[in-house]
Amino acid sequence: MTGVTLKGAIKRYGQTQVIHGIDLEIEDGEFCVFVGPSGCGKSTLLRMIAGLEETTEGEIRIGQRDVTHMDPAKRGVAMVFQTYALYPHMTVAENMGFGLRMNGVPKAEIDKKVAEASEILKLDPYLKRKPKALSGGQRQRVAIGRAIVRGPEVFLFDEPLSNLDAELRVEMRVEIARLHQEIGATMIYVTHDQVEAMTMADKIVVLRDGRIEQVGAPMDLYRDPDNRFVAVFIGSPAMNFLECDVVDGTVRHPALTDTIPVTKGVPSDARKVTLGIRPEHIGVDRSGDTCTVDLTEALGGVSYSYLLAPNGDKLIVEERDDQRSKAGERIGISVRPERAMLFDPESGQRLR
Amino acid sequence: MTGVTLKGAIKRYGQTQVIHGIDLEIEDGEFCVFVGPSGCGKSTLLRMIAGLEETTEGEIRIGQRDVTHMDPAKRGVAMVFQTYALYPHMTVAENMGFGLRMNGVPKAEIDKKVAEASEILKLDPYLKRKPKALSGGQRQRVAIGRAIVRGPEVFLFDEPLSNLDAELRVEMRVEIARLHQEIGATMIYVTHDQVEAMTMADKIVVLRDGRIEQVGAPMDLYRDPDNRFVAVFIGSPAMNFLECDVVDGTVRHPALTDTIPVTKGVPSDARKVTLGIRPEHIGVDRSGDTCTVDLTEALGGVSYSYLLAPNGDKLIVEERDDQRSKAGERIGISVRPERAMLFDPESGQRLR
Amino acid sequence: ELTGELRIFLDTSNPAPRATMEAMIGRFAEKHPGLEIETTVIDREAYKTQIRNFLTADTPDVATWYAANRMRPYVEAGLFEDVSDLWAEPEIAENLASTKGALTIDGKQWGVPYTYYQWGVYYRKDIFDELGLSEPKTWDEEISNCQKIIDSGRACYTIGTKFLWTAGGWFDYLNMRTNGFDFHMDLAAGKVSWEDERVKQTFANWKQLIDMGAFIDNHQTYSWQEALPFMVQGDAAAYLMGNFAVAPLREAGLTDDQLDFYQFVTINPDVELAEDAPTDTFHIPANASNKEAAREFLRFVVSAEEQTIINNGQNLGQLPINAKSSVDDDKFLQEGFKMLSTNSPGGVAQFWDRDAPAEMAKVSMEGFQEFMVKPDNLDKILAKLERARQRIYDN
Amino acid sequence: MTAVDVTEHESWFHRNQQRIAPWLFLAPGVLFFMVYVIIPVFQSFNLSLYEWDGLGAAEYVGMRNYEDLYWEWVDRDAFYVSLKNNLIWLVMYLLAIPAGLFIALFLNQTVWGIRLYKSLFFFPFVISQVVVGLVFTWFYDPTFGLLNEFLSWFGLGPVNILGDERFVTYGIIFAGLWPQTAYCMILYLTGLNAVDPEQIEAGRLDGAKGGRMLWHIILPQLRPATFIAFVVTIIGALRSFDLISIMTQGGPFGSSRVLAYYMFEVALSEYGFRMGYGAAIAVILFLIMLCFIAYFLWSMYREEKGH
Amino acid sequence: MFPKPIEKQPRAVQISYQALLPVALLLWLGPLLAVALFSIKPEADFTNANYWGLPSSFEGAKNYGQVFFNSDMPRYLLNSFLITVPTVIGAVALSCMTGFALGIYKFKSNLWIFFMFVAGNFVPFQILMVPVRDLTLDLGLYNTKTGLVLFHIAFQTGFCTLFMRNFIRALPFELIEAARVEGISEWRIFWYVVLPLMKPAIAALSVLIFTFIWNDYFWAVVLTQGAESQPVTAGITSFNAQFRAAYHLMSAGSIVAALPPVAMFFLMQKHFIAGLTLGAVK
Ligand SMILES: Nc1ncnc2c1ncn2[C@@H]1O[C@H](COP(=O)(O)OP(=O)(O)OP(=O)(O)O)[C@@H](O)[C@H]1O
Ligand SMILES: Nc1ncnc2c1ncn2[C@@H]1O[C@H](COP(=O)(O)OP(=O)(O)OP(=O)(O)O)[C@@H](O)[C@H]1O
Ligand SMILES: [Mg+2]
Ligand SMILES: [Mg+2]
Repeated sequence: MTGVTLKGAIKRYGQTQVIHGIDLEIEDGEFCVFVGPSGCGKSTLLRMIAGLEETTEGEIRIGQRDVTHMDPAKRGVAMVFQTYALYPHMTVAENMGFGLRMNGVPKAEIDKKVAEASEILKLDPYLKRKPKALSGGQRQRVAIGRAIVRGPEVFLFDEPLSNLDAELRVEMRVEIARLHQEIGATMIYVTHDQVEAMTMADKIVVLRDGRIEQVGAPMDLYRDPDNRFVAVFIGSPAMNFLECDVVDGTVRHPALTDTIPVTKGVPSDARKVTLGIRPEHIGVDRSGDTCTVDLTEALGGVSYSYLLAPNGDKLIVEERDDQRSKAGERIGISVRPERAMLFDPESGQRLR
Repeated sequence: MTGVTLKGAIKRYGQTQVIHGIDLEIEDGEFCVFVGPSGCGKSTLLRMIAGLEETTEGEIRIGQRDVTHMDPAKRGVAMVFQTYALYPHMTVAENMGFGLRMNGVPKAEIDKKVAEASEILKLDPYLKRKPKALSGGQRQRVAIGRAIVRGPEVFLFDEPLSNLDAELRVEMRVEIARLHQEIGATMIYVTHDQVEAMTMADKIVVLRDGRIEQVGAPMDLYRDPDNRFVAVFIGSPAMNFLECDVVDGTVRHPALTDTIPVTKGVPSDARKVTLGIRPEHIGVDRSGDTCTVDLTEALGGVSYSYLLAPNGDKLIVEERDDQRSKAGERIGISVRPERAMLFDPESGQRLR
Repeated sequence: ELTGELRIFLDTSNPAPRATMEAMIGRFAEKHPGLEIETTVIDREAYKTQIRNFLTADTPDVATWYAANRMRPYVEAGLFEDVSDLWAEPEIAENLASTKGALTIDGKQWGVPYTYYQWGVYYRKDIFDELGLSEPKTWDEEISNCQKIIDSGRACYTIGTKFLWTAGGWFDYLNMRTNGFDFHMDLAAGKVSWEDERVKQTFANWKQLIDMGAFIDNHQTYSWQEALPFMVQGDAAAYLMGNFAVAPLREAGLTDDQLDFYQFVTINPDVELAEDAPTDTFHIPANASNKEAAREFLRFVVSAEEQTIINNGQNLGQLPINAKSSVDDDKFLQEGFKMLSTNSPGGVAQFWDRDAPAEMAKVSMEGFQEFMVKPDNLDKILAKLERARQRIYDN
Repeated sequence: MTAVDVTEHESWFHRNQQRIAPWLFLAPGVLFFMVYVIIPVFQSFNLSLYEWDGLGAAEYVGMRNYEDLYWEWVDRDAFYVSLKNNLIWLVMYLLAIPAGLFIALFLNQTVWGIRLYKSLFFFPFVISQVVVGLVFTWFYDPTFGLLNEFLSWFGLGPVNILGDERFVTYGIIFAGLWPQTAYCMILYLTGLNAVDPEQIEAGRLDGAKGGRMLWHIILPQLRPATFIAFVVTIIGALRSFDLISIMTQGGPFGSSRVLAYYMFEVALSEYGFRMGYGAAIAVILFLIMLCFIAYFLWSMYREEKGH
Repeated sequence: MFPKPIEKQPRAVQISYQALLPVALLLWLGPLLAVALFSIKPEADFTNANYWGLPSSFEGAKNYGQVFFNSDMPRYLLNSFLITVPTVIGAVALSCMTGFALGIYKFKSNLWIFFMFVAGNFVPFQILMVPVRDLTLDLGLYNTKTGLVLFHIAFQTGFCTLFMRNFIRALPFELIEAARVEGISEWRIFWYVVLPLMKPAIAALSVLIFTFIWNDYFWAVVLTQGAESQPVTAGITSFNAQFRAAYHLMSAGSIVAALPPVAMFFLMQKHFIAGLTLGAVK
């Protein structure tokens, strides 16, 4: 088992640069998730690690080996594709054993490995079936099985669950997490579903436009994002942002009755600052009347109110109690200073 | 503007009956959502109202008019399809104006109406484009625009958002809700996404196998479901069910340290009863040790713990505080009697 | 003793000639058991296009073809073997003298003939009798005969011009009778303008027949065989054709009482009668591999006995080219033989498409066909032919 | 194991297999295609500058063959007739498209046995044009043809379609339309299968019916089928040879020739063997076709780039 | 479905539609049925001008017997098979490879090579006539089935490549990537992964090419002569020359010549139509 190291990895397609020098260290046995908006380069980065895309510059190491220009097959990685990429004309067992067979592994050994993998994934009843005769979740399991059989040092997953429906997605998510615990290999997982990222990852890598925005454990990113982009990306509904004035060392906003003290990071000459606050951290003050409730959405246990601040800023507030806001109502809101985060209005960098 | 009334509406395809006599009253200006599992007849019912499917028996009224056997184009309804069904060879403006053009409306008037609708939907910049050159959300807006332009009395939506990705879905959901407020027409909306149903509906119609299970306002269904089917269907994660014994007028379960008094509806001779409790209504008792935490998923503001009760029942608990359960930990749980619902273990009917 | 393989290509695809040739080859094979003979019979029309190919590739040892201009391109391209040596043999030199000219180009002989046949008018004697007609001798008689036939609801002549050459036969006769053999040959050689008054006179005569409805309708859609039934069924009274038409007519059920023959009538009494008598020939391709056997085969074909056999009434029903062989006592052959040897002072033509260069033959016969369908287009047609003449003979 | 020794162990071929493999896979096919198709096209261009009877040596004549063709054009001669007929073919043959659409619409139902009907309707397409030609020759036969039999029921006829220079081309085209219509029918039937039913329903809600539905909603969706039908029909029309050869041999008096047949006649038929001249005609035909090839490739190129 | 599904129409419309179908079919296939009728008539019917009446006696066996035992027809048929089958195998094999190369690999000239095949496929083949004939002559393959087969393979490769390449393009590319990650060589990817997936395309293409080649007439005339190598389409014309005006035999001969592709079509209908609409170009 080995970790993965990227040093200044760059990818260019012709003139256009897609990955702009990624430095990243993934520990042995870690579950690392790449997230980011569509087109940010998640898949490209993963495929560079797999060797399916040539790395233009920089270095990729798996364990001690420099694999930058190595053949995909030699890297000791296995990849699970979004579309599963099962060979439709082979049975489940054949699919899983194909790579070994082509590499001249004796039949008995193949059978043994396939049996092991299918036991882990509970695929025994389906070994003789063709992929067509399987459900989406089962297919996904076969794809994972195919990866396991080869006993790779690193597993690569490219949005493996995005073709499943919501229920199955939850189920398979749990299963992959369990698999990771069981075999303990390094896994790199691409998704744009932040629930998956939050729930599965040991380490989340947030990408934007081919650059790393932040790397860290899920709850660290949630609690302590480095910049506005990460703050928006992690957590749902997304964090609210209020454009505030800095007056006398305090942060003020017309929607807030109380003020929030500036943090260390705020430059002394700052006049404006962006305050970030998650919907679940806003307190509702029914007696106040700074904001108008524009719309409410009740989801049962929780409901979201869309508020309009006096200066036109929009806010979403999560409410859980039985007493909830109604559209048209006017309410006040409160923010606890330790929950508030301050960002540079221009660069979006966290000020702390 | 007018409501829609169904009286004993039945649909048969050859021998198989698909809709078994639906009686339903939808008020003028109401936003009514049909939900239910796949194949329950939501689309069929909607299409019967649209006139796209012949109604085998029964009566359909729109306002005062009996439209049961009327031509779809004459009913004063407009429909938005799941796949948008935009005419790919027409520009956005042509798409929106096509219905009017077919009905011989003068060009100037068509242009005016298209301009109005595109203003509401912020489609102005795209009027000259073909649908291919639009994003999913824009297409969806065009489909809605096409419906608006015809100025129908009733809007019909068949899973209009299911082809959009999660973010857009939220955005469009809000937009449709606003549209409803703005033009105030009667809207019937099919979905199997319960968030949509909860947030948008004035009235939810829960269907199962071509029959109505329950009709009511969203929070009414959430708080007071008629049966287990509706209880499962509304609310996410789904309600937990515990098979309990009735002992001495109280309901007991090994996972619960305290007992819950039986409600009126429970027959006096009942020995078993199913207790329903939503994940958000379970209290965690860190000092207790009736349940094992199997797995936890932290989503930021909220986290879900998957618990194993002593008798093997599985439970999901929602936790919000900073102190959360960890996998492997043992905890106790508590249920407030007013949050618990009792169901007949056999029929699934609510006992109240 | 001859050995090896002898490949023979034949264009005698109609059933009767095919059988005749195969029988003849059988007899040849008997005499030369060491020889492995392979015979390929190709559809007569297809053969005309394919000869190019097989003369250059996959070449047989013996192939049928036609005399005179028709063989010129192959002679000039060096694809036919010079067989002057055969013609030097006394046996052939003496007995085949009459056809030597048709096979001579540049003073050498390039093949041997195996049959020739007269052309003329084959007619339904029973219909003539029924209408009280007798064989015409002059143009006027011809016209009046024809008128009577037409009045009886029949066409005078059947003809199928789909493959064009049948119309060429009519032109041959009309032109030779109107302007004489030499003029005809000059025209074929491109020495006379098609817009010459004399040519126009030929067409004027032709038009006379056409206008009165002498020919069957829709002849442009039929091959010559497809035109036969009109005569057999009595819808047409006569057929201007080569003697090979007799066999199928007989086969179709016409007896010798019903069928008779006369020489094409005189039109311009000032010109001498001339006839069409196309000669069919055997050649040895220059690329042949077994020329020794091929020569032997040619000798065999022209031998007096074989000529007697293959040309008799049961077989080809045509005229032998060997002076020593006897003409079958079939009445048509006798009559034809007599006609050609005594009553053709003007000369003997091969046939329009053998006397004229191929390209000209094609264009002109197309013109004849058009003329037969649309006689009013004559001027246009002649202008076109004249242009073609200038182009073709120019090169 | 280090990167260096890995690469050393691999053969050059192995390391570059992704770069070499396509060329190895392509080699036989490209070779064949070059030798038999691409090079001959250029040879034909070259040959059209020569006069050659296929036997002796070729004589360079420059543009003479084209000049001759030009004069034939001016004189309303064979070349003119062929070109004119080709245009008639092009235009008339396109009738197969609406006809095929019509039949496809007619058959686009689900009733018992419809599959069999569909395949029987498709039948003419599988039959050789040679047989089609024979069949129609008899159909048109002036004495006993079914056509005249049929016309006589209405007191019409007889007409000799193939013997009349006014009708002959149309007669042959009609025969050609028979299989071609079947072909277009199949294309449209599969096209109709792919028509989005929701769009039809949207159309119904919008009040489009019958012809207007067909025109505004169905036909635009059948565009791919129409495009393909168009391409194959044009190409079929320009390549038309078999039928003419079988039915009329270009007659009567050359009035049913098209370029494809004319060039065959000039180059390889009984009275022909003007190879250079034939090649010149082929070049003209090729240039006409080139418009369509270019159009096809262009639309294909756009599609490829669109992906 | 358009037009309105017939099940939703009134009963009367449904019945008249059902009745109209066979009538339309009869009209549509009229000429062909006439030939079938001719082929079982005795010769006498034609001399008696009984062209369209019922056959005065059933002579199908005799006529077809004549075709099979008393003419070159069986030889022509055999030739057709010997030409068609190797062509199908050759063209499909070549185009599987070219299609694979063009469909899977990205290299600069990819699209241009592809376009070369496509353009070549649309060339009016008359322009190839003289050079190809000369080439065949030079190779010593004139009037051999081999000569015809080689040309057909080459020419059909254009169409087949278009077809195969588009088919392979539609395959999920991940399959190839998955295989590459597993360390499978390109040749084995072709053989073990792509080829099995191309079975439907191969079937469709085979059927299609079979009928194309079987029905070829032009090249048969240009490149062969005589019964030893000509296929049935060319054979039928000389057959007809031999039995000129014997309509019963000509009809029987035509039917025999038409039968194999028709049988092919019926047996392999699904593939055939898939082929047409997938490749969609002749
Ligand atoms: N072959 C290519 N040529 C040029 N640009 C490419 C190519 N492949 C990808 N790109 C570009 O690289 C960028 C990153 O693409 P990538 O597929 O890695 O995004 P992603 O993060 O996986 O997105 P998604 O979530 O949609 O899968 C995109 O802007 C894309 O347009
Ligand atoms: N044309 C038809 N013939 C026979 N049965 C049909 C037909 N159309 C629909 N059904 C049946 O009617 C039932 C209801 O179908 P419907 O499409 O209304 O379900 P739905 O609730 O919209 O499901 P989904 O959420 O999957 O869209 C299904 O069981 C379906 O199989
Ligand atoms: Mg991606
Ligand atoms: Mg539905």
